[in-house]
Amino acid sequence: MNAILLGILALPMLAALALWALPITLGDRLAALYGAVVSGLVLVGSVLLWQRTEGWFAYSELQPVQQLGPNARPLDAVTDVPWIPPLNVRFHIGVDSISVPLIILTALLTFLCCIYSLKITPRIGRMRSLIALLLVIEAGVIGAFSAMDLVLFFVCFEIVLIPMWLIIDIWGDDHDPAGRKRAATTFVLMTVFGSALMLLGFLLVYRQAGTFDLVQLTNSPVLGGHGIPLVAALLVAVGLAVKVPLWPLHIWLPDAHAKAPTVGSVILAGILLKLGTYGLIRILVPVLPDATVTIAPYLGGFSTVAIIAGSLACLGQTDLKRLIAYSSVGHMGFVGLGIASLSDAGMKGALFANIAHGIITGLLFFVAGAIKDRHDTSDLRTIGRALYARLPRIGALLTFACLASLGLPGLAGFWGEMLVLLGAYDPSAALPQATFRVFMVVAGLGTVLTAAYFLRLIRNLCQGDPAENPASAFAVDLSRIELITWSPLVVLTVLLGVWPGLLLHQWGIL
Amino acid sequence: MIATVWRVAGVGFSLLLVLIAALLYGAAPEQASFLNSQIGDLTIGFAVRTDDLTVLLLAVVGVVATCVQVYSLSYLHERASSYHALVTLFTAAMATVVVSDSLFLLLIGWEVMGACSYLLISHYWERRDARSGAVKAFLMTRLADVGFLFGIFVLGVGAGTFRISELDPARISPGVLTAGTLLLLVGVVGKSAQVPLQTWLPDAMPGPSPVSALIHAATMVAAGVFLIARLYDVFSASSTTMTVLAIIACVTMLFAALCAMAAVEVKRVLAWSTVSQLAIMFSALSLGTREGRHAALFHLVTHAAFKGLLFLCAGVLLHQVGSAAFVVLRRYTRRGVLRNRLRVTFLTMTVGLAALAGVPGFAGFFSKDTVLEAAWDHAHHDGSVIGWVVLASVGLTASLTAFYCARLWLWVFFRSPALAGAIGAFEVDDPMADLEDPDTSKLKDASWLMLGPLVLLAVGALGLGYVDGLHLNWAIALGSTVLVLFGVLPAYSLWSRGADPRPAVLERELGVDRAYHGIFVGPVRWLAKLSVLGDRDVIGAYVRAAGRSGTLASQGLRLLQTGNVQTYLTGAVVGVVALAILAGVIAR
Amino acid sequence: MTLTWTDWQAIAVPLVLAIGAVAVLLIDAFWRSATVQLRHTVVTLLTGAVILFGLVFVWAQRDDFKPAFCRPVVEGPAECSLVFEPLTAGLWGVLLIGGLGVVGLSAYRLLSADIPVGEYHFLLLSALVGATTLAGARDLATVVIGLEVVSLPSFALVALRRDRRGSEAALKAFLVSVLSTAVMLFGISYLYGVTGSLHLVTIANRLTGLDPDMKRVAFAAGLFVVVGFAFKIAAVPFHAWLPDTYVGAPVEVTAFLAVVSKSAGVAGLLVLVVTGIAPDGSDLRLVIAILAAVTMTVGNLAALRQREAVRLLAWSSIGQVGFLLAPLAVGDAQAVVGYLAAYVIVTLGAFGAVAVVQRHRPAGLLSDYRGMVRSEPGLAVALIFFLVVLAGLPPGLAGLFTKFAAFQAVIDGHLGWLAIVMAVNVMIGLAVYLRWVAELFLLPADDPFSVDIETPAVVMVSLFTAAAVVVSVLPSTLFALAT
Amino acid sequence: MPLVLPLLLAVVLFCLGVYGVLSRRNAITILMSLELMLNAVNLNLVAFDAWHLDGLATGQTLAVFVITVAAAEIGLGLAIVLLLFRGHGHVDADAARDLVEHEESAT
Repeated sequence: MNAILLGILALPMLAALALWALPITLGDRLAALYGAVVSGLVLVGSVLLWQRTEGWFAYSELQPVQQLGPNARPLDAVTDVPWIPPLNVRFHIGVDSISVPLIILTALLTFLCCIYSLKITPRIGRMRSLIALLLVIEAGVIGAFSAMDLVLFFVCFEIVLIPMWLIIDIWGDDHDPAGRKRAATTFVLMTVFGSALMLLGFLLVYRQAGTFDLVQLTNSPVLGGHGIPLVAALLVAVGLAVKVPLWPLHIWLPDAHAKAPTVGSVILAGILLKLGTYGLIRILVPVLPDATVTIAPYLGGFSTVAIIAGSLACLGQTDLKRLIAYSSVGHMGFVGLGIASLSDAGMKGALFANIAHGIITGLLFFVAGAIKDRHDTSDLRTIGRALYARLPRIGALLTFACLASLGLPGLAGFWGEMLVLLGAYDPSAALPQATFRVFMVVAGLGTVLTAAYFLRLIRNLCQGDPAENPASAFAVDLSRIELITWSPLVVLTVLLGVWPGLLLHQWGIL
Repeated sequence: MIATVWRVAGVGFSLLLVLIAALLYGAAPEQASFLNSQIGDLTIGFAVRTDDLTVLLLAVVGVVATCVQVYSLSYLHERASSYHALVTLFTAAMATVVVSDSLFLLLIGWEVMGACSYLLISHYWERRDARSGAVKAFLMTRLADVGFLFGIFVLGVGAGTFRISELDPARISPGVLTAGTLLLLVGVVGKSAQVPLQTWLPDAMPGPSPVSALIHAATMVAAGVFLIARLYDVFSASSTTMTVLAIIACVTMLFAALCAMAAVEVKRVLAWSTVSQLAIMFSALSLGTREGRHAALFHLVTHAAFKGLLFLCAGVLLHQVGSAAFVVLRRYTRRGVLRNRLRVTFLTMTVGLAALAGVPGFAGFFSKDTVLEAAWDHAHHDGSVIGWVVLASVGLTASLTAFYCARLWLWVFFRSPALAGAIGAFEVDDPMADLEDPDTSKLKDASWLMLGPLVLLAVGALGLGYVDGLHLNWAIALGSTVLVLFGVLPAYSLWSRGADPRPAVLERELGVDRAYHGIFVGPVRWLAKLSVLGDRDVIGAYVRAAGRSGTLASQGLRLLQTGNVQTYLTGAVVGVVALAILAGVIAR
Repeated sequence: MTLTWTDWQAIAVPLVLAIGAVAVLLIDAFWRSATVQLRHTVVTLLTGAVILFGLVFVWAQRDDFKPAFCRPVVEGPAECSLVFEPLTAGLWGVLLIGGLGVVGLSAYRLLSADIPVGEYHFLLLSALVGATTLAGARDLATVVIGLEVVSLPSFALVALRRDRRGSEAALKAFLVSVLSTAVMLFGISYLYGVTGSLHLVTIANRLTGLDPDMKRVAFAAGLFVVVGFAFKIAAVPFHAWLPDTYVGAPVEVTAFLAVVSKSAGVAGLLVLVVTGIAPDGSDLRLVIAILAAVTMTVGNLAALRQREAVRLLAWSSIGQVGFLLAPLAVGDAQAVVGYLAAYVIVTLGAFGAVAVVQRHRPAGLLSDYRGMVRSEPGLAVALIFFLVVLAGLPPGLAGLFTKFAAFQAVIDGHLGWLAIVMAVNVMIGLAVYLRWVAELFLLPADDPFSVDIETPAVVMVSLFTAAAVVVSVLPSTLFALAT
Repeated sequence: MPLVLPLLLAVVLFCLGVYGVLSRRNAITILMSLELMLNAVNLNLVAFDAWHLDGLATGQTLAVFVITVAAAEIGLGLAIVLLLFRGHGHVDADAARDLVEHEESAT
């Protein structure tokens, strides 16, 4: 097992290096094929990591904190070697049931992006570098999802920054070079600042506990809800909240998504945002349990504000990709609320919403990218209306994705949000119940707003009088490569919607 | 090709439902659960059950869906594949609601129906009213569904289970029970378009008529009634909830009937009548007795038949004439063609309206009498205020219903004797009134694919009243007949004088819609703008200001870089002093 | 019974460097018959060999403790003026690597420049003698001498081209440095007056026993000493000479200033701090912390808008010094040395890359680097790597972990506010370097930089890259320097 | 003689030196002012040495070193000033501003 994990970490990294170092010129198609093969292998490897398990190793009921849950399992695929002895940093990786689905999601989305790139390439070309950067990001994210050492997590967290910056800066919106540069820089700077704060939190943890090892820290966490643990928790939470992104730290996100190329948006929304929430679940909650209880109401409050503010902002958007980007703010708000509830249901809801958001928003960005490519703009007013008449299949897929994203029961988006609300209804005993019920009600209204802006989108984009919005010359409906790329996401959306147990089982009883 | 596949699949699926209902008829109740997951102490998963209620509703859904699917074969030609697929999904969702034993499975069906209705209402997405009606329908039901979801939480967590069959009101504390059922009621009110969430249903009329038939007769709106019937033990255990339900139902039935009296479009009249009829079912349910539940379900079944019939008839009018507005239909009627050319439609519609109005002998008469009887029993024997209120308002509603049924029937199909051929009540504000009369030569009745379902449902509207066994309470029957007459006579008298007084307040449907628009839509738009501006000008401004201050600081530092070494030295000496002072201050 | 004793191994390295320096000067002066080419090669090789010897020696003796110029004291340990211990080994290692790198860089550039080879290498070795002495010094007199021996050759190096720009650059550096020396000496005189000794250990002992008034005097004196070093390492507000001097000097001399001279200053300050002038909890550490915060902020901010490569590196080196001062303020020698090592390697690399470009495009603007990732992929990738290490982001793990260690030191030293300032500066610093990286990636570029790079440059840049990669993959090597 | 007198004198000398460095334009005068500062240091050192009755005469030894250092500094300084004069034709420290970053390069 650990060979597989090491393999899927090393393979994309080495493959990316090899791709850069290749002395020959490589066609765009060939580069994408190379990427597809490599990421396909990674996908296979990540699926092999999947085991039917019950419960995850680290997380235990909050009270009593010291004990592992009865169904807790040891980590799989562990590799644990010293890395930097003077700093007490170890190369400690392993997977459990909360990281494996995220790893598979990462591998899947990267694979789909590579497949998509086989046919659909950004105008600027330079496919070889793009593929290499995608592979680097994949390796970094998988590393972060399997890191069992705080410093290793931090390093992997940072690995993705520069590649993503380059992707936005080079392959981004080619109508607005200044805008994409600003978007890329804002993204990378805010994230770096956040991660630096997170690092400070880690170091405070180290000062208290004397180790960076997550397994040890989980088993004997840093107790106490005030003083240093509280400061550490705040730093870690704020640092991760930038990545999540939690309102009001979300300001980098709309620009970054809107300016990024299609594959960049997919990776950014589908995978990178999950690093933040994963970090909250993996690190903040188990390592600093008491301090987390102290800050949880605030986390929940800001998450709730994010849900409402993100949805309201969506209602006012006139740009397709910005709208979808803002929808991520709302959805990640749900994840944050679930984590803040610190309850079994909320935590699982957050995990589930993580995965579901990755799949659905990935699909949404793919579709949005397709629409943008066909019209050379993502401005809703310029695209015009009556997409159903011009691009019926793409319009239908957009509608499907919107419905999934607004949390229609029976599709993947529902279960996460439902469990989060359930968690907020019945939060951990240590938390103020009334406060969280208010959050629940407000978040519930947020789902209505979510529906409102997606319906507004469908109304303004898909529907309308075809006579007033004639088809443009290049309006080709769903191409084969798009069908191939998107169908796994559609299938997964439905599958997870009707069979949430597929994942929920995996996380077992906490 | 694909359209054909979906057509066949749609009809086949509906027939399958009927078949299943037939097979399950009389079978012992059973339950099964699957795909469960454990979340803490709670089990989240799916479960199905079969019992009488399931079979009854399955049969109703199956029959109406079959009629609608067959009818649509001829009714609809463009975008047929998506249409039939969605109708099938819609039916399947309703079937899911009906067979579900898990609150979550029920919720899935419940909301998928909402989504399907949204997509079907906006089937003619090039029309503005269809687009806005669809959005409105989805958003209002979605809003209510949030309450529904919370109700599920409250009840589920309170009872420790999300299985319907395991919800035992005795084990749930009264406060939780009341809160949970009230929240569930919010969902029901939204889905069944009761006051105060009634406005979406009339606006959903731009959808294809068969869809309206499906929504109004058997699925969607009926789901609310079904839900309360399904959870009757739980609901009836909370008297608060039942009182609230009774008040809502009574207000709704009168309000909707009044609105129907002023509507000038066939489908809109029918839509309001649905709201009103559903309220009658709810009022029966709110009695909290076995008889009440029975009466409600009985009325649900007969209503499914005659309301489905009526909408399909309206569909024929739309399909053959091109509009279902009174003013357009009157142009044909003035020349006397409508009744003659659309003979089958006229006849079946007459049956449907008679059933709706509660004309003795038709299905609606019997089912409404059952409701009245249940209310009477409850009021008389138990001395319940609710019973009296229900009795009074159902009676009043019966009268109003008879009025608008008669009004519809007379104005659409008959020349007004007083003003034969002259300007009638509906032409006043019709800009096209001066134009030539339409070409009536091509008007003919629809194909038999459409008429077949009409006939089938008409038979139902006639005969279903007798299925339940005749046990008429003669006093009530007599009373209700008198009430019907009280409604019909004014309608006839007005029609014969060519007058159709429509109070403005009723025509505007009491201004509820506009008020909602002002209270909710406007502020939300304003907030959305505020949010966008806030992101741009407040949060974004901080970020930009940070960036700009960095740049400015950079510029400023460059200004200090004069190139004069003595400036540098001076700066350094000042720096030493400043450092000493700073350190001294901090050290204090 | 001798009056003083000396372990000659402790001073072997400075001694050999000094002998090497004289030898180089003599060869250049008296071997006139050889061609310039040959003399240059021989002198370079000799200089390299001498420094290499020093490195090997340091490596071999890295765990030993060897005092020199010691004298017994009535009570307590002996007072020694120069000590070779693991910390010294680490600092010497860094300094010698820096010197070796500068020699390597010079080998490329001097071929065509009008700089006298012999003097150049003589001055270089002399400065190294001073730097090593400074890093090993344990009394204030030695510190002053060492500092002067580092500084004076540096100015000469700056002015060695004997042109207008060089003289101005040298004047600025000289005046600032001499003033700083005077200030520092003034401080030293008071320290001596208060404690009656110049030996650091003794001063540290006696400082604790002073009465409050005297303590205040001692604090002021210590402040003057610190300020003297702050001039040397160009901490804000004593930094203003640095950009002008960096721009005015030849690129390899700039590299020398940025690497050897600066490291020597840091080494001296580190010695003072850890051996007791600024004990734990003293106000002087606070002063250094304030200096660190101001320095990194001003340096990074000013670097934000620079258009010239060398000026950007100059300002960024000020920012880096701020990061170096942060762990210094809490006396964490390991973090300081590790940071210094990483800084030295990548700064050399960056200056190497800049030297290549400047040779062909003397303007030295950032826009000269546009599109290099395609036209000169090797050099561009190396430069990007150096910049990323300076920024402290993956894949530049060396930079990341040295910054990490600095953070850790600061957090362990309970300087939360400084840690926050550092976090902000990580962000600003990243913005600085990303601007340059963005230029490199910018395509399409009209007239991209593309030349046939000379072999020595290829070799040097490759070596620096290799070193940077090695310390990035195995960051523990950085921290093994001073344990 | 009380210790305070030579110390006071040293402070005055030092301040004079600082003033000279900051206010004089001529590089030679600046160098002279620097000498003044170094001599203030020497005075301090000798005075403290005498006050401490230092058997090793540490202060005086350092003073000798400082004198040597000063000589070396002046030597080098004069060489640089000479170079400056050759390049610029004057020895005004504040007029040497070739290396300042020019605005046009910043646009």
